[in-house]
Amino acid sequence: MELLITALIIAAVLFGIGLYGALSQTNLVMIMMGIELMLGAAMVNLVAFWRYLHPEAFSIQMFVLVAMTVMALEGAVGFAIATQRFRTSGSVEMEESAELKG
Amino acid sequence: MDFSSIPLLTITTFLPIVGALVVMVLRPKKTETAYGIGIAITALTLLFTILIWVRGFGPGLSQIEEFSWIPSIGIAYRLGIDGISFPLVLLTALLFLSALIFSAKIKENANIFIQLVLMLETACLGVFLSLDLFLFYVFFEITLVGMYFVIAKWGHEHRKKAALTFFIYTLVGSLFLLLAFLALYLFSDPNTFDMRQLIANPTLTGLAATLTFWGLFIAFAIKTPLFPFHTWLPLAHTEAPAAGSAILAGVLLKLGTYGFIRFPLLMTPDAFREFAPYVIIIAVFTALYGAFVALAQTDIKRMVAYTSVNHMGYLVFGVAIAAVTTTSSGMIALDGAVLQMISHGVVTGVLFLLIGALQDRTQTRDMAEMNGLLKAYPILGWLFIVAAFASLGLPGLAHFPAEFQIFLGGFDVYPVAVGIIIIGLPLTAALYLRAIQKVFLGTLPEGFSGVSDLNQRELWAIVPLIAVTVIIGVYPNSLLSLIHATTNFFGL
Amino acid sequence: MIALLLTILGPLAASFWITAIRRKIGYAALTGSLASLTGSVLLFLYMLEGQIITVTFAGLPDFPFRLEATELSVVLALVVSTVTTLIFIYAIGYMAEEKGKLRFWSGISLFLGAMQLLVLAGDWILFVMAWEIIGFASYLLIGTWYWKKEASDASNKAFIMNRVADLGLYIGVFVIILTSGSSRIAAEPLQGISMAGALALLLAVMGKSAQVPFQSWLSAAMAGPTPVSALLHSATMVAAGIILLLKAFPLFSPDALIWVGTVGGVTILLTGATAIFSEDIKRMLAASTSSQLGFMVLAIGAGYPAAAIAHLIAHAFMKSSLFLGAGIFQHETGSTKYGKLGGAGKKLTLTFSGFAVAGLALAGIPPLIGFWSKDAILTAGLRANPAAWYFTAALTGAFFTAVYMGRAFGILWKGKVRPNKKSQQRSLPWMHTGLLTLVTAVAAGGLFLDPLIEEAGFIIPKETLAMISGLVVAAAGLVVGWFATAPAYKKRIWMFFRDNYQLAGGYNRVIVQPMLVLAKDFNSFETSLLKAVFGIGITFLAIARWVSKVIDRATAYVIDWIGIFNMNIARMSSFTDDKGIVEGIAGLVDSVQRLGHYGRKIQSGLVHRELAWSVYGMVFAFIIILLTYL
Amino acid sequence: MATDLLNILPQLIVLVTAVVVLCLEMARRPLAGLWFLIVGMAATTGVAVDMLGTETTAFSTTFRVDALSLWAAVMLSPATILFALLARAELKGQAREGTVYSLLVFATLGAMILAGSGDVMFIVLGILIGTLAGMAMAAHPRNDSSSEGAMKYFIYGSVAGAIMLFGLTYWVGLTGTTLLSELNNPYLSPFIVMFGFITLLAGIGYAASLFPFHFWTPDTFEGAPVSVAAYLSVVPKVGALFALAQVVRGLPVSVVDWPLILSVLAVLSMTFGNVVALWQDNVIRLLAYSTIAQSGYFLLGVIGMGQSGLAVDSLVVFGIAYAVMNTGAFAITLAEGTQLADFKGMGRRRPWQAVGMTIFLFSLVGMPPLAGFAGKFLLFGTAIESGYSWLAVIAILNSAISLAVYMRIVVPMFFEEDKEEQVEPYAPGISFVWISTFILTVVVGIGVQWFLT
Repeated sequence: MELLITALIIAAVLFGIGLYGALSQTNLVMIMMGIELMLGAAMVNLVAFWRYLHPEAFSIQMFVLVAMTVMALEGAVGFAIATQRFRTSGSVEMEESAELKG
Repeated sequence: MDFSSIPLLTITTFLPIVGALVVMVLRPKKTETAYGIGIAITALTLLFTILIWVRGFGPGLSQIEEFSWIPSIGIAYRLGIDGISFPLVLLTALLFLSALIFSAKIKENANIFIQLVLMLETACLGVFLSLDLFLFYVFFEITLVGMYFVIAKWGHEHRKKAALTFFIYTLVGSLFLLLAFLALYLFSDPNTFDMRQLIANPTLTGLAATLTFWGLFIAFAIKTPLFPFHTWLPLAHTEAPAAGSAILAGVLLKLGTYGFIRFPLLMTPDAFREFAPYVIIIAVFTALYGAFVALAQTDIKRMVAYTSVNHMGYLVFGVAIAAVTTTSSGMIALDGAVLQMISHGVVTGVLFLLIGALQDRTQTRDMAEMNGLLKAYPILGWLFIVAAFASLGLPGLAHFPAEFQIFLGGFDVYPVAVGIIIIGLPLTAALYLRAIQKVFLGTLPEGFSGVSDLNQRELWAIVPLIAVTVIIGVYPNSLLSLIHATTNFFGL
Repeated sequence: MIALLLTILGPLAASFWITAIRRKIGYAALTGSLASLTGSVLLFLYMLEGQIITVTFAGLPDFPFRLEATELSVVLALVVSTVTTLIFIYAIGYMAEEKGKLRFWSGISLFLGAMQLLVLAGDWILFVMAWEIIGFASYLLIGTWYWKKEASDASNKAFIMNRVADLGLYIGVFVIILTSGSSRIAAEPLQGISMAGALALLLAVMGKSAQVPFQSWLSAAMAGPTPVSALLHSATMVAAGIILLLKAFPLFSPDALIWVGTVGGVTILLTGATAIFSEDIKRMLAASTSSQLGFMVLAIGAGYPAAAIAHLIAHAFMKSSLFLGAGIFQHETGSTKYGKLGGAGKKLTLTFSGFAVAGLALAGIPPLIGFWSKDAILTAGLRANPAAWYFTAALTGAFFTAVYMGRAFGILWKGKVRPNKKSQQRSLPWMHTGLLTLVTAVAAGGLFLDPLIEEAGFIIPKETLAMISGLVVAAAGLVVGWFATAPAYKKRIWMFFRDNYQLAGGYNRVIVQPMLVLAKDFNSFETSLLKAVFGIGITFLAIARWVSKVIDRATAYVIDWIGIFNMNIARMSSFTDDKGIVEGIAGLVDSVQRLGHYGRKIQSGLVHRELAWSVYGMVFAFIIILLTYL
Repeated sequence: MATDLLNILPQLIVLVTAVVVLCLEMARRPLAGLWFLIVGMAATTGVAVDMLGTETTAFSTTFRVDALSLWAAVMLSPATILFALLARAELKGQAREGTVYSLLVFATLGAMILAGSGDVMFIVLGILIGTLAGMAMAAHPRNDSSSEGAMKYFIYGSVAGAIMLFGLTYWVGLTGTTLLSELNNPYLSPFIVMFGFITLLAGIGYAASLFPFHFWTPDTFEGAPVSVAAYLSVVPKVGALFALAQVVRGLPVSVVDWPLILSVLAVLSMTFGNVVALWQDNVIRLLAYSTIAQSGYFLLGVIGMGQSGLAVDSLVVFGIAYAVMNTGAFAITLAEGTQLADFKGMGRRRPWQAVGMTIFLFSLVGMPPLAGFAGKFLLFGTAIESGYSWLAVIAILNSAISLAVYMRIVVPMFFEEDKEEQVEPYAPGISFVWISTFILTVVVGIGVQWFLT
């Protein structure tokens, strides 16, 4: 059981770091890194839960796969957008993208 | 098919909108033809209303026309008529005819104006005729849209502001109405929007009834209007074009008062009885407030607008009396209130039309700038004097029997309240006499270039209404017999 | 039936003809009044045969309208139509030289019709209607010459004062209807009405019959043409109040009657004094009218309606002839001021003689009609309780009457004749016909008074003491008046009497001004209310703008702090090595710059800041839900 | 298995359509792609309409075939056609035109999956498909603002998605299953349920642009092509909100008081949306904020799930109404221009279109007898029936505010004159769209009966 707790704590820490990064970083790439961390935390959670609570539940494993897919897709689209952004405005700094204001 | 099976009510209701479509399709180049179509349609509508009368209806809701609409939540297209709604239908048909005749001078976008007015007429007729909460609400809202455009497009100086104020203000009211309707639906058993069911057995009780009542009250108090919800009225009435003001004061205010009778009085009677004292206090205050504020106006149109506030105070007072007591005096008061709707509609309509004619000639509404006009425009002046005396409740003219009954009925229940509210009579007298003296009596200013007196068109618009005023005043039984039968039937 | 309708509708039809057709207006009006006269005569004949004609038709639900020709109403109708017809005859001549014929004739016919309706009304609602229409007609008539300020003022004053008093009528009628359950005017009702109701009715009477303190509109009403004044003062307008009292008399309780008597007495004295000191013949007559009506009210208060009826009839003839006379003098001299009228009587001897006969009658000189009615009232006063008050009031009133009539004679006769400027009395014959017929009625009427009243179903009370005392004071008064012929009494106290006791500026200052002030206050409140409504709207818009513009600011700052904090941590960590310090300082500078940079940006549009906002939102939601759970 | 496939036939058709359209784009045949899209979507609609009324589940209860999912198919597929037509009118001849069509279909697929999801994985995947496709479309024009909008949309999406995923792991981990129906598991600690629910809200709220997850909305809409903005304002929103309805359907109120939290979000969304919209001069931004407000109204229906008989009906009707009237408004904006000033004198210039726009806006306000009124009518009814009258009152006051918002477009159309420039007719696609939506706005308003289950 302690192992589960440990895993969960690790995941929580990972998530926190990721979220903090996503919030505080100003560079699109850095933000995406933060996001990857958060997703990683989620996967750690899932694996830990599967291993220590429901070793029989295959749906959790599937969920891990889903999470991976999400990670991959977001990475792909994210970088695609980043490149186009770089083409159009020569930078991916969020600070500089504030023409659109409410 | 025989006479009794013709859907007269539906025809009457939708005839005007059909006329509007005709105008929209033909889009006549000459405004005369456009107005010709419009006036013909409204006249036809009036004819059909009279046919309804001829066909005759019982004391209860009769001549029902019902088609299924949204059966799964108990909504249907239901029309019907009784002695309370019929006089209003008649008034609507008559007033719209006069208004359209009168406004035949409007040349800019005449087609659109006619279409809007006709749409408005359909909406008003629909409100008075519909027996289904949903249908009622639909028509109720359409009137707002139509009136908004009429004011905002053809009004006077501050028309846009006035129109928007009117629109938003009354929209808030009608939205509360929507909530109240939903409550009525959800608490009825079986769930239905059929007003006949809801009247036959009012199921609401306790807190639900209280909230519903106040929802209805706010909605109709804004429409009627009662103090302190009346603030949209002076602006809208003053800025609207003459015909618009006539319709606004003559018909649209009645939506509120009609609602007071149809919904709180019949559907949440106990709650109304419980809170009637507060309503009466508000009504009495409204009446006096309107009279006093009117007394202080210098803009003659604004003054008349405020007198409507005063009259609406009397009217709601009568309804509240009917709510508070089940004795015959309650019925007397209610008869008075219903008659008051008609007489106020006609008389105030005439007054606004006359003021419109006056403004066309003098280019001002400020009483200080006019004097001795009776010499320049004798016909206009005398008609105005007659209308003014009708409005201040002179016997032999429309308002007297209504107000007499309201006060008589009220005196039995709340003598003190009547003692206070009746002070409004000399006040209105004073303010009208003051207006007449300032505008018509006295000597003409030097070098006054008099435009001609009322022309054919204006006379055709105004004289019939005056005639109706006299008829109601001299032979009130003509309408009261219908009204009384219905109030009797509902046991109010 | 026919007769009944003829009596009422004749004049109304005439009025309609005049407004609609606008031809032969004078004669049309005359025909109308003649129709009314014939109608009333017919009614009278029917009544002699002892049949009471009633017409009932639909009015308000449960309250049908009914016309009823009771003895009393028939007699009154007869008097009304007679007097009015004669006045019409006179007026044809009078109006020939005046402007505003159309308004005058239509109004005056309407007036007659309404009056007959009032007299013959068999139910209270119809009575109220007639009552108010009379008020409207009087408004029109007083304002005949609407271009004159004083005329329009007077008409407004008359109508509004009556309107105020009418509230009493409304309340009273409500009380009657609600106590009896029917609106019928019953000769012998089942139960009387409450004190409040009675007083309310009394208020109405005071307004209509110009009793103190409502008397001032009557003298102002002089702004109208003379025939109008004659009509208002004799048989119609003011008489309506008395008729109301007569119709409602059976309903009054003794305590209520005391009040009635008091009002009557006070009016007799005060307005009598006013008449004595007035400087204008028409104003004198007006004040005297109030005073004479006071006699009638007093009599009813004393419990002798018979006396009141007698005096009502007598006064109708006397006062109308007086006014007609005064009108002729006015046309002669172009004024009604005593100062100008001096000696006019010598010039127009015929007119003066007529005037004199009527005046003597009013003063109560036998065998003229006034003597009998005055005597009846004195008797009533004697028999009433407390006799002391009633009798003295009546007697003093009689004395006053004699004094002001005597004064008028004196001035008209003794004053030196002025050189006659253009006396264009083309139409004198018409006027004289009217006047003299009336005067004959005044002279001979005494013989017919008793039978007439008996026909009406009453007995006139008589007592020798009353006769003698009345005669004495009358003679004394006339003598006093004859010598007190100064055209005006300038002493302040007399002016106070003359001007209807204008305490604190009178009607205008006491009623009108406060009302207007109140209206102003309400209006200012209203405007502020309107402002407030728009103010709410505007503030709301301001808030909306604030929300839409500034909402991100908070986020911006929070994130900045996170950023700076983060960077400073980094700096800390790099303090270990020596060149860290430099970077640290650089970093601090940099962070300060960043701070300023963010501070300047009000509007972020910076994605990750708004993200943070969302995260706070989540946390907030989480807290709420936790709270609900705990 | 076969039955399962039959049950998800509409979704399958959409998938096929998407793939084929993509292939056609590879073959550089955008027009053919458009036509195939129309055919495929029409087919989907037909199938879905035919299936209406079936209540079943597919693939061991992970996918729900019920009123919500089927109606979602019925309303979203034709909507996609309309948006494709708009996109055609706007992007005609541009490079990668066809990709937009296929992306449209993919995103629709995502929304339809969401609407029927009975399993957290479907929620995650649905949001992912929908939003990723949306991002790609938003980034379609190669310019600064669009790429910025897309970037914001992306960052929001991924962060919110990550948060949601993380939160959901606790649900999944503790229950041992990913089925929503298992959520009312008594052994589940309420704390965990709450946490999961909140994170779920983050994901769905982002897709439905609920306050406070809406910040991307105005920027992305302004940057993206108008047709895409219109699409984003309708399809993903409806899908996400239906998904939320699916979630709360199985969520016991006793454990977590989700109606309260949703009502708070509803109030905030409505008020914020309307209030901020009051001050926009860019019609697209104005409409963007108004969509935030509208999703607040949707929540009234979601709250009623399981407590009021009207809930599903109200969601469906308002969904249809919202799709129709919003599409119409965007279509006319696309033709007229995105600044308020562009609408000046439109009443004189193009009376019919002006009337149409007025009708759309009044319908958004909730004026009878238009579609929007029917929807709101049912929504208010739901709220009152499930005991949230206060929420209904606030919603109503918001309707009054929204009137003020939309009048800002109506007033210049009719009461402000503009120099008469020559009037060029609308592109056929746009005309078709606004006319059909115009008719539907009225028809749906009057013929509500047909949309009630």
